[in-house]
Amino acid sequence: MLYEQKPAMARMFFREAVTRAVREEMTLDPHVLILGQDVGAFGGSYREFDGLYKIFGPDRIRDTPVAEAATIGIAAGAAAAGYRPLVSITYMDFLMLGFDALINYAAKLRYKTAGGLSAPMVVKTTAGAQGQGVAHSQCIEAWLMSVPGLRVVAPSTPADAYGLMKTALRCDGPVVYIDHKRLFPTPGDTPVTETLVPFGKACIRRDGSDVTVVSHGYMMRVALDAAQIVAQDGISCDVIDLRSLAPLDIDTVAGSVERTGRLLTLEEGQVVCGVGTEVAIQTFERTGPKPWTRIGALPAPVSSNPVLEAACIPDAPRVADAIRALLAR
Amino acid sequence: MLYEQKPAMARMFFREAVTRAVREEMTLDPHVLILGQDVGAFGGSYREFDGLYKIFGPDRIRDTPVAEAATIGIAAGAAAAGYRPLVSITYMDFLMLGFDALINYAAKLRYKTAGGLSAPMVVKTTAGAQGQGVAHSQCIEAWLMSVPGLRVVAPSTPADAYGLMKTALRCDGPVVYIDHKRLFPTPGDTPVTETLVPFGKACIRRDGSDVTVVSHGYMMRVALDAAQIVAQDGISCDVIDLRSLAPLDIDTVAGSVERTGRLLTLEEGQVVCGVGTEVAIQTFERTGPKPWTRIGALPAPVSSNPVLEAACIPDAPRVADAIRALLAR
Amino acid sequence: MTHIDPVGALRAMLMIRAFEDALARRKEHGFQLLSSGEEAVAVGLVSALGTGDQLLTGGRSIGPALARGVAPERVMAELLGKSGGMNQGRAGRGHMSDPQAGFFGAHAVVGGNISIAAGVAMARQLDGDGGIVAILFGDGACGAGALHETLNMAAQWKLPILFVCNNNQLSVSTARDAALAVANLSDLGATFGMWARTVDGLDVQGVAAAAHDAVRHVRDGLGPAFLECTSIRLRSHSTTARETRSRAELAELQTHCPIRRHAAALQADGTLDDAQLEQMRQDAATDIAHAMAYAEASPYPTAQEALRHVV
Amino acid sequence: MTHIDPVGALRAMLMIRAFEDALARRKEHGFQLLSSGEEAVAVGLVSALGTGDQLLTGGRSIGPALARGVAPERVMAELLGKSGGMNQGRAGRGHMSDPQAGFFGAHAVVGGNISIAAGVAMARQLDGDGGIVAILFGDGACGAGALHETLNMAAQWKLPILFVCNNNQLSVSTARDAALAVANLSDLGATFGMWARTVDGLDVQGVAAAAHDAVRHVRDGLGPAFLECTSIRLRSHSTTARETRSRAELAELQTHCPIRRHAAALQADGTLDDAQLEQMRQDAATDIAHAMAYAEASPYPTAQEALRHVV
Ligand SMILES: Cc1ncc(C[n+]2csc(CCOP(=O)(O)OP(=O)(O)O)c2C)c(N)n1
Ligand SMILES: Cc1ncc(C[n+]2csc(CCOP(=O)(O)OP(=O)(O)O)c2C)c(N)n1
Ligand SMILES: [Mg+2]
Ligand SMILES: [Mg+2]
Repeated sequence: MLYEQKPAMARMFFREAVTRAVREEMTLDPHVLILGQDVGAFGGSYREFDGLYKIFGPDRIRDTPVAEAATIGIAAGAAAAGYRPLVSITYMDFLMLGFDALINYAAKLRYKTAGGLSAPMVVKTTAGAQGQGVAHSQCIEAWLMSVPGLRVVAPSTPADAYGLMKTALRCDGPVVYIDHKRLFPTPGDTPVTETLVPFGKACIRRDGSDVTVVSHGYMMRVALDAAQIVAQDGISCDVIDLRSLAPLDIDTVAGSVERTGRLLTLEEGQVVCGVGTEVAIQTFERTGPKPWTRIGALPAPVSSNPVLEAACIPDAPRVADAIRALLAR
Repeated sequence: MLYEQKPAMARMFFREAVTRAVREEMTLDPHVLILGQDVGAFGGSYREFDGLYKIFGPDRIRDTPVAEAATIGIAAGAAAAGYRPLVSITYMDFLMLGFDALINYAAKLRYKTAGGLSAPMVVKTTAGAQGQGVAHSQCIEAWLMSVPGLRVVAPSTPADAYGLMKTALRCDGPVVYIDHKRLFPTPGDTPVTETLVPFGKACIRRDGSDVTVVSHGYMMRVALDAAQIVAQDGISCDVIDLRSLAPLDIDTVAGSVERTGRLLTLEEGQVVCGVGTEVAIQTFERTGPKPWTRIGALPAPVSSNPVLEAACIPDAPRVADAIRALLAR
Repeated sequence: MTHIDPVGALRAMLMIRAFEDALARRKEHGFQLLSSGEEAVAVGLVSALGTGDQLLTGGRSIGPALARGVAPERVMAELLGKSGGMNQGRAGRGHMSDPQAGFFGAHAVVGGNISIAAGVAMARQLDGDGGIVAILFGDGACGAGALHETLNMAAQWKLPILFVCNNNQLSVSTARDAALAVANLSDLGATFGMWARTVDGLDVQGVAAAAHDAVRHVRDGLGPAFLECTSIRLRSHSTTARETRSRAELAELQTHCPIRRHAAALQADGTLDDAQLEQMRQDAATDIAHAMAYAEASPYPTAQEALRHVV
Repeated sequence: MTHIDPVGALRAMLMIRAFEDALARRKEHGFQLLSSGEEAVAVGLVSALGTGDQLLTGGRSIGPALARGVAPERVMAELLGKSGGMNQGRAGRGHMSDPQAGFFGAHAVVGGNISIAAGVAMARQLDGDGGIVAILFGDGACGAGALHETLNMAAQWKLPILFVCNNNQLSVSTARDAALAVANLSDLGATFGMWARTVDGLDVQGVAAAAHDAVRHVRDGLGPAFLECTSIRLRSHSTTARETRSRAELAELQTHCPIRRHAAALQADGTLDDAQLEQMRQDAATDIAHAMAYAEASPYPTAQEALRHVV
């Protein structure tokens, strides 16, 4: 071919990309189900299931009571018995309520049955701050990364929301799929033809040579904005979107850090025992130690107060400052 | 004085040191309570509350149903209203069931009330493997370290069990106090006079010059055994017991690493986003990067199977090998 | 026997409604969780509580806080994120508290507030000062395991706590009947041998009477009680949430408004004439205007405060 | 009308008892959770289940697994950590499973197994193949919120599940009455409108009869059922746990042993004579000796297997 063939793209909102993935998978596989609060006629808190209830009806899309623990447990049991439930947990903070079923049962099922049973389920939840206060804003994905038997993904674009959700719904074990609340109304291109995004593959969103910036989820937008800001100072950022937190794609990060020689990790959650720290140390195992800065929330709860929330959560100007400081080291 | 005065010591089992601390604090402060499964006449699963029920009775020591969530919630409410409850959660795996009250309420209470209320409570739990299988063996202290508003401690000796428990019971906010199941029957000296162990102070258990070994809880015994083994090869280990995971005493670790130039971190939990990783990177922020090895459980659930459990959990010979390999780098 | 001053009850309900209407007009501070349609529950319940008692709620806490006597200007400032709020603007919607006023606090985790309240009740019991605790939660919370665990422990320990379910028949978009397979929600308490009753939550005097009975039972050391009040939610789940009901349904609901109903009763029995009622409405609006002015004059916290009061 | 072959029931109970006695003599593999005193519950319940059904349990799972027909030698090997176990020795006490045999599995988190079972029941319902699920849990689990959440959802969705509470009146050291403020534990199901009954769990024929009624109800699509069987725990909580009861109490309990009772009834009505009974005991012992021999001959897994079947 004489020219590079680009896949045909359709523009849609992030929430629509989620809907599309779920709709396609529910159409293909009658074993895919949805369970969660207000997922039925209401279409999900972020309208991410809009229209699905009309198509698939109350047997396959079930509104649940406010009962996160049993909902995840029921999903795990149904998964072990041959179904592929998607459980919607409105806020990641409430995922804690279902940790027992997810972590003590689902994540260990394949192991404890010596491969006899497994729990192919997707727990879809939302992370991050958007004015909802101390108990509705947390990012605890780092905890999940450490659980053997769990896979964890967090898209930042509609295309990845679509492709990762599809992969998640075909996965053989439990997956925690994390959207950030602020992403739902963001638009983007998604491939017109069916396209899966594999787990364990990070994606370089911007090429650069001076510093590697690694993030995931909504903070990718902050990372790209910061890269744009420092570009004006002549600083060139390689910006990597992890997409998948477990498994982690350290090859891509290490390859970039080999080129740039510097790393900045950015996340919205706490940096202590955080995603960035793990990425950095696995990277340095390959590359040897490099100058590195980690950025995350301040070590405090996230208030719904607009001033305090903004102070707590990283933003592009602060990330840009940190990049400049890292370059100046 | 012409000679160093050593405090008078009494030899006791770890579990007795816990009992003593709780007994003393309950005697001193009528607001200290105990809540948990089988903590009353039974005296606790590990006899760590032996005899207290006779002294303090059913108002202050309350057997609870199997209801970890409400037990921690009730303790948090009582703490906010002026009491100092100690909640016993038999296995750390089931602490997840009470995460909502602990993390979404207690840890954030001081913040959200602008200092008006706080939840001075101690959640005492046991971590680690001792043949109890996939859902009774986990070590998830690293998750807790990342929660703003929580303090986390994990003694390895009777003296520290005593001193840290006393400090915990006087603390102004929620503390997670972690015993390891294998420690309860271990003996040790505790000071005869009342002695508190402050939070945020690590302790050097063995002086050495070639490598710094950092651990906590039961793995301290493994660390010391490993140090003993490699001493025969002429390798001298500085072995540090963190004792307190939040706050972390990086001064002590960094001071040691400045001297030895090498670090090995050891924990029984997962290394991914783990305690050792956090200790290492905070240390290297001070000392600059140094050769470092992290050791923890294999990335798998911990079976009750004796062969598989032993394979999964670090032991002294493997740690000794890792120390030798680190020295050979 | 009346348990509540009828005119005072109307005044309190009008004040809550005026407060929430004023708040709803402010769009700049995210969403709010309003309690229009549920005023009779808050006001009737609070009439049975004494100064030594504590009230806790779920996220939908404005009406209860105001009924309990928390200063409206401090609530308004709190909800607008201002330093003059009772929690310096950092708790905000769903988390505000004022223990000095007997309002131990809201906690927006559905079901998560219930065991906290039982803990406060345990403290009251140990203090032995006769104080009791009331915990207000929604029908949605009745699906949560935390309720079951707490009901059982409270019954077992005879904690001085009154469980009050404000059953507005909705959890976001989910109808109570679609979520809960129990005949009356108060049956959940009855199973544990508690004093249990279901009343019309649109009738402020009926709620007050039942609440007084329940509080007497609890204060007498006879163990916890469970009072279900069936009410209505006149607004959408939050000020930014999609409304799922039709205009016609909402209009029909308005005819059940507890304030309208109580005002009409007071007019019918000659307690109030039109002018007096109108005056009460205006007084409420004036009070709330003052509260709003206070809140507006109050500054936002500074970014530096983000790290205060953490540990 | 009998629901269970009385001699077969005795044989099954004797086999469980012989199995657990043999296991209790092995000290090398940590502790075990034995079910002596609860055999009638397992055997009576299982008599009502068909091949397409699934049974799930809590940690105390040996009796139920054997009653369900899981091969004793594979259970023994599993409990001793051997590769010949049904889960290659890695599940062990509290976690073993054999779905092919209709034993979907044990899960040792108290209460945590209940919602899993409801999920399996949801799968059965969607499959529409008439299969049902029985979930066995203890009195201790009745304090857990997971039970409440699951009962409600199961009732709401009319899941084909039978909740069976084996109320042995103890959770470790804590007496049922000290932990649970409910008259009958089956009331917890009744609140959600379920078929609910409490029966004597020491009477294998009574358990079987009630289980058959309950299973018919569930299989007919009438929604879940809750069967409470009051039983006794003849041994300490686990083989290494401290016993809290006196020798006299334990001796008294032995007089209620469900096996003794059933055997005596069969002797009294002339079904069995002494010699036949003795022969049945010996047969059970022989079978278990074979199971033990199989388990002993089976190797431990290798350390390398620790990383197999993780993701
Ligand atoms: C544990 C938990 N799950 C989900 C939510 C999200 N949520 C917030 S309010 C609400 C509705 C609760 O309904 P109800 O208890 O009836 O209270 P109402 O909103 O009607 O006042 C839900 C589901 C939450 N806050 N906490
Ligand atoms: C969530 C949870 N909390 C605590 C435990 C510890 N534990 C193991 S068995 C048991 C007793 C449970 O009692 P019951 O449900 O009556 O079962 P039984 O032991 O009598 O068969 C307890 C508390 C556990 N496994 N899971
Ligand atoms: Mg409601
Ligand atoms: Mg029991």
